[in-house]
Amino acid sequence: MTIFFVRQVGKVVHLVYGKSKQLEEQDSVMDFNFPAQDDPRRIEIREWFKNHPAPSGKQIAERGLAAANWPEPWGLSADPELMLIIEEEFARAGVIMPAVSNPIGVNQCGQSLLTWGTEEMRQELLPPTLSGEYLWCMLFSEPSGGSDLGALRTIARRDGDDFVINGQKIWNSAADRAQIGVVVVRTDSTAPKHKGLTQFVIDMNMPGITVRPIADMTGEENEYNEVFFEDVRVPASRMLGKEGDGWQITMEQLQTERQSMTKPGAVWGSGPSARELMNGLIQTGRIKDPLIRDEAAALYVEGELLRLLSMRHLSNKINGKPAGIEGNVGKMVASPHGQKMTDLAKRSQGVAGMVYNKDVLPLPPKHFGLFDNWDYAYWFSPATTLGVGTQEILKNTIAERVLGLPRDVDPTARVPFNEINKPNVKAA
Amino acid sequence: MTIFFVRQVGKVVHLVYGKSKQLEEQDSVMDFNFPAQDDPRRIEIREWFKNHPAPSGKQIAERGLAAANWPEPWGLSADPELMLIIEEEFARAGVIMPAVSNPIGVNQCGQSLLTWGTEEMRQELLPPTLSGEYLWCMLFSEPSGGSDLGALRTIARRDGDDFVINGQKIWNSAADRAQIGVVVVRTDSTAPKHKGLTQFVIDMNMPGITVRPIADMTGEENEYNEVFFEDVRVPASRMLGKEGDGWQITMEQLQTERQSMTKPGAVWGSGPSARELMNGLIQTGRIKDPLIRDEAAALYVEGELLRLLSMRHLSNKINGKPAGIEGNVGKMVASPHGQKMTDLAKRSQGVAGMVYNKDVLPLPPKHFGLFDNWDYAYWFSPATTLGVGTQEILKNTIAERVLGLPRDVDPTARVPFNEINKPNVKAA
Amino acid sequence: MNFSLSDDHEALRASAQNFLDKEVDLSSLLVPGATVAKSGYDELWEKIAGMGWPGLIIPEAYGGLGMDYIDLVMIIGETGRTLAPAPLFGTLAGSWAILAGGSEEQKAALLGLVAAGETKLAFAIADSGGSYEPGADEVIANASGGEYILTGNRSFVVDAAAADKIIVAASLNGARRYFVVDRAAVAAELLEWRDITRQVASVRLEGAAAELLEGDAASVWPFVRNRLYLLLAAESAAGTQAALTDAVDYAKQRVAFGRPIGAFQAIKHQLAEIAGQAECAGAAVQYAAWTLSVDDPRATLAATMAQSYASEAYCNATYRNIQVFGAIGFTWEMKNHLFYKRARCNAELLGSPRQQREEVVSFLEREAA
Amino acid sequence: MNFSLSDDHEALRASAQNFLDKEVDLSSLLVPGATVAKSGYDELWEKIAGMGWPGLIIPEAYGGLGMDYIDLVMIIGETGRTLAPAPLFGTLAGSWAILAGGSEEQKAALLGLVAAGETKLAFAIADSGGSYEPGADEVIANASGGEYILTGNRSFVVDAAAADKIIVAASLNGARRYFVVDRAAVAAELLEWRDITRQVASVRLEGAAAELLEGDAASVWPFVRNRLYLLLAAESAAGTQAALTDAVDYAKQRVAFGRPIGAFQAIKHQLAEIAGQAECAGAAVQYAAWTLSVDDPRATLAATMAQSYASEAYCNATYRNIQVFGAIGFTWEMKNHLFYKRARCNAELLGSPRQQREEVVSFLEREAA
Repeated sequence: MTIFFVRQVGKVVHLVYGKSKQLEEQDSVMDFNFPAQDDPRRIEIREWFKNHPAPSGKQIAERGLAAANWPEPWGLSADPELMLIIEEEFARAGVIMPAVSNPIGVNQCGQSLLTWGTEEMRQELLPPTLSGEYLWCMLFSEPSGGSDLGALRTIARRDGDDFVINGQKIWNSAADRAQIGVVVVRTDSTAPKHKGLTQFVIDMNMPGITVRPIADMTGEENEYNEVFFEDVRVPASRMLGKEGDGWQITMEQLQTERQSMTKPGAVWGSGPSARELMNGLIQTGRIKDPLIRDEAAALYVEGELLRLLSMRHLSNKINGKPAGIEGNVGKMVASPHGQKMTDLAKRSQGVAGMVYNKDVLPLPPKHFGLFDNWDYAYWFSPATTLGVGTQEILKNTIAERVLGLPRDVDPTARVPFNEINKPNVKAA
Repeated sequence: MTIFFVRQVGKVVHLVYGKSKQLEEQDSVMDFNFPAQDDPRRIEIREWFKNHPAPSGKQIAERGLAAANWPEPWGLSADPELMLIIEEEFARAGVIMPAVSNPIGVNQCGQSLLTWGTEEMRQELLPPTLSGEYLWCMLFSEPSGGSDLGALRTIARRDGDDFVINGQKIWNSAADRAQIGVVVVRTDSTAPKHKGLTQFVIDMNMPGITVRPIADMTGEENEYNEVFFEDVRVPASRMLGKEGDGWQITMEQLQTERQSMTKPGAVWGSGPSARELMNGLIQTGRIKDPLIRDEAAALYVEGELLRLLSMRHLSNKINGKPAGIEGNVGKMVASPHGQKMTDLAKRSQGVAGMVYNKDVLPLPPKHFGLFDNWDYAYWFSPATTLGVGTQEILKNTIAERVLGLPRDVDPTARVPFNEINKPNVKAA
Repeated sequence: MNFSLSDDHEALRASAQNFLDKEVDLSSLLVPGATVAKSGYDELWEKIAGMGWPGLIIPEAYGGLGMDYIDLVMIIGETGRTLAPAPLFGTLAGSWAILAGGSEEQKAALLGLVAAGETKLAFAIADSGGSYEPGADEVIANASGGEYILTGNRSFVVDAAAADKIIVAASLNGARRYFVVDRAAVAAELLEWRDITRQVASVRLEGAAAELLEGDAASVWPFVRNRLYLLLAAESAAGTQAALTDAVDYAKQRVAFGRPIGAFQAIKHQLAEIAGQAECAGAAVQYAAWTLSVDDPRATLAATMAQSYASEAYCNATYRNIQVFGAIGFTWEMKNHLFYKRARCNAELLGSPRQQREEVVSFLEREAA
Repeated sequence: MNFSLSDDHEALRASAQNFLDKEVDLSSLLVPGATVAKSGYDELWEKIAGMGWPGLIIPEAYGGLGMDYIDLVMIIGETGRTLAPAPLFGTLAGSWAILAGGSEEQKAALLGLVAAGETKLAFAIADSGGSYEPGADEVIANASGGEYILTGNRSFVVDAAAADKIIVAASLNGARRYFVVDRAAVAAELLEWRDITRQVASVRLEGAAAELLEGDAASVWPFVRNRLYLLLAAESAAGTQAALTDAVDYAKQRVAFGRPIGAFQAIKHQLAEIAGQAECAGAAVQYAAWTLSVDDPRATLAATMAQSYASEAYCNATYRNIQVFGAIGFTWEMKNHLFYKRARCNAELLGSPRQQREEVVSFLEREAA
């Protein structure tokens, strides 16, 4: 193998080619192969699964596998490559990962407890979270807010050692099943809208909390809820970070969530991908239609590229590189990619697809979660460019934060929140 | 034939059906047929062409056919149906209409002289315009302005009976060939940007005017020019309207120009349409490619609908209906329609189309103007969503003026023009 | 030449609008599990019949109003705009089949009842795969004494459940013919059709007694298909406009970041594009209606173009409508999804827009040859 | 597992960037009527040869640098980003053909000269219709004594004019074989290729003396095609990023209505979409380069995917780039159109993106079977 040196000669850069055994052994070149089957770390994990063929949540958590990238005692301080091994071995053992069954708890809220929580909160809340006993939800959006999350109106008023919460949240995934959650509320109405926000950890069975599932256009109530707060008393000790940290913590959680959606699955990274679409079209012979064929090929290519983006994200972590722009860009590409996929799957069915009919295209026996049929995924798909920030907000974010284009004007951003609706601000 | 009456009974509207011979004879129903071949007005025009097989511009103008919709003595006060007959008879006689060979002169500037000019200007300028002796140009855009036309910087300073013009215009069609033109300049820098503008009619051979053709990406210099003004003295008598009317006159001229572009031709309504595209693909057998076939069909349909929009526009005029939204909407649809057509024509050629090669698809022996081959139309096509207002400006206009959505913020719109670049305005 | 709607057309449209705005109430559908049967499908029909609409396209000679297709699309546009849940589609389809394929006596006998509002129809021609052409899955007709016996299945039959009589395409001695069957003689099973504003069923015939339509069978499907294209396209064009208007209204009211969301170019430009498509779809429908009214040689082309364009425009507009509304537009309790599903189903019921584009090219190839 | 560029790769890319930013000057092309010959095509080549790039992919055994495909795309990305006008394409294509189809002796003899910068190559395989497969318009080879004589035409031969030797696909006894011909033995006619940063010719052989490549002929075109896909895709991915960066920079500076035009959502969102495509195109190229480097069984698929995706992304980005610039971006004196034309020509030179998508599906069908 040949490598190269770069040498400065005056102002001109020349390349000189030559061999370097040392660098050759470092194997620093790109390598799209997965960790080997005989990797000793893999063998160790596989051995554990052999001894625990149907592990309980508690066993998984105690072995450090629920959030292996976390530091001890919660995790194994695993590097991303070990994380990949663990993910593969969970799949091999047919066990669903806690990060998949309780993503909000492990990936978003648990991580926030590590970063922003007190030691007391961690000791109390992390064990049941990692064992799967506590399912979490995030209570952010409000009916009046929508994309303008910072305009939220739910208020928490200090009263002795408690805060008293009043208001309403909406579009809350898993709120009907969660035992616990994080809520972002306004604790200071005299501060600008993004400044006066604070996050609390709340028990969902606290008095004054009412959860109402929302039926969406699929006819199901699988995804969204409304959550009403009427004089809900939460102890000040359940505050995450300190007063006013709410916006930053919320943005971190959403960014983590969006990054996790850079995957080729049809619905927010979950569900079947273009590989399954292509196989289904091949198996049914529908791939022979020249128009379907070209569309399916384009989607297959795009899906493979999304897969590469997600792997590159992981790889950058492994190699200690800063996170690239893939998190935002990936979701921007992935959501319409999923919509186009489900639409093609449905169109390949013709008029028969207009009847409730799960038998669109065959899928392999694999865990696709809720979206284990193209029919449901299709009728759900308009939500994928709305959830976790609309496609428009996402494009704005990419244009402003990644490309450095000027920010949109928000006349309400810098005035005290309780003055926003006064006429002079509205006119701005 | 059955017609109906509408009768109010209390607050409920009922329909009662019955016959009415009277209304039947009115023939008020929709009718997509063209004026008949034996229409007496058509026969009269056809007769004239028989006696004038190769009419001079002067003969055409004197017969009133150069701008037949204008009032006497310039035109025939023709209604739009007669206009349609005249257009068809010009085509039948193989004579190019003055409105086609000199569109800026007849459609935009001539019309402005009728509306805004003095009687003296009309007597002097209209005869040579209608006879084709005077080719016109419009001098609006500037290097610094672009889409923000109102920000133009060319200044006209009053000096006795003259105005003295200094500045630069750009993207001026036909300026290199025109004898005469209209120019919009700033006569009052203390007024807000749209208020201090005035139009003048200028002779293009006036001292101080320099015209430089611009080579565009086709490699040709057919379309655009730069025009430089250095102390150009224009008599105050050449002012169109009065001082400060410039913005309104310019907008009228541009609106007229955009309306004329709601046509199925590939480039701003000119050139071959999807009918020719389809016929070319059929003749060459390329229509058998299933992907080309589907695309060509979609374009054919869209082209026919553009044809209908332009005919409906004419029909509304015939029937005394107010102009609909077709003018703006039509150009918004027509420009990308043309780009898609030229792109498909080019792609149907494969790699051979990457060589200068006019022989893309066969065209019938018909007058397609400059764009009488798909190759040139393709390489020109990126301009069609830029000229006469970018696609983005056009969509803004439709959203704001047609749909009534809120207007974009322009912090420079209401301040005196000469204060725009002061720091406080920039920060707004 | 007159491409403009006359005042008469506008008045007809306005009166249909007034009637339907008053009578149509979609709220009972905005509860999960709702079906069109519970939304007053039959009650609305009674009122529609009272307006004489069942006889709109039936010639005066048979007791109908004999209106032309431009009149028709004025009314269908309004039923499409309001998603009026009523079995009008089936009756129109069946009437056209009888008009094209019935003898004089059959037309007089059957269409008179329809025009009087006494008989509702449906038209059963698609097989279980959604094909409208003869195929393996054909209903078989056998002569038996003076009448005919039909056996087989039809699917995607709009308004079969509500109909009194169903016109069924079947194979008699290997050739496709059309038969009239009493609704009571067939088993209709409602499909879980995603567009719950419309009732669609599969139909099972097991030795059902049938009357043969005695006229020209070859003309029936082209005649009916062109008119159904027009009907769906008219619904879709009006629905496109309705979805646009709805989104524009919402974008003017909903505030984010200190401004109505309609002030943001991302929203404005998307809605401007829909406005362009709505305008084109409307023109396509009116032109197709005119060509059918005057029996223009390009009527088939015009109707096919209208259906391919309008159904795609409707899909785009209803998708964009939901995106402008945001998550609230994705809920069952809002009516946005009813339009989304109507749009999607309109684009499949008679074959996809691509299929219609294929028909367009085939027409033009024949014309060029 | 390592999907990230190493510091070595970054350093290689950076040094190519430094070199080309200094050496490439497109200004002579921004005059109507300009041709690449007047822009220092040959002069730049001399400097490139001095850098050792002609031997980049030639194994060390034949005197080259034996770098892998990830190294290659670092450099090709930079030649694509700068539209470096130099006959590198032809030499790489010819080298690959010899690597795949030459005997050991031929490789040693021919590739040594190339690696030393003493011989430029071109690869002639397309017929006048742009087909790369054997067809009616084939060059015919006849044995004549100890050598071969070629007669016929080839078209779309990149760098034929600049080459010293041309590798020509021809039919010998009905089978496709590959031959080495001296440039002096053929008549090359420059095509009026729209992308004036590249020199493309048609080639006429009238009894030209030729040397037969003695190795495995069947592997030549698949081997070369995959690598040319990678080469064009690498140019296109880098060009996409360049067109994006250029448009972003302009949008930050150009002011309209009191704001930089990049503050308007219509511009922002379009550029965000291009950013997504640029990211995907880059990933596609790196993956394809890796698969070719390790001779992965999916290398053909990866290279084909990269070419289909990257060339369309490049077309989109350069179109959008011109739209962001406005009319000035449409003029010949700006370099925007050079990128637009490079993008368009890259999407046709080896067949359209659709053709590559067809190859993708065929590959997957074979894999599934």
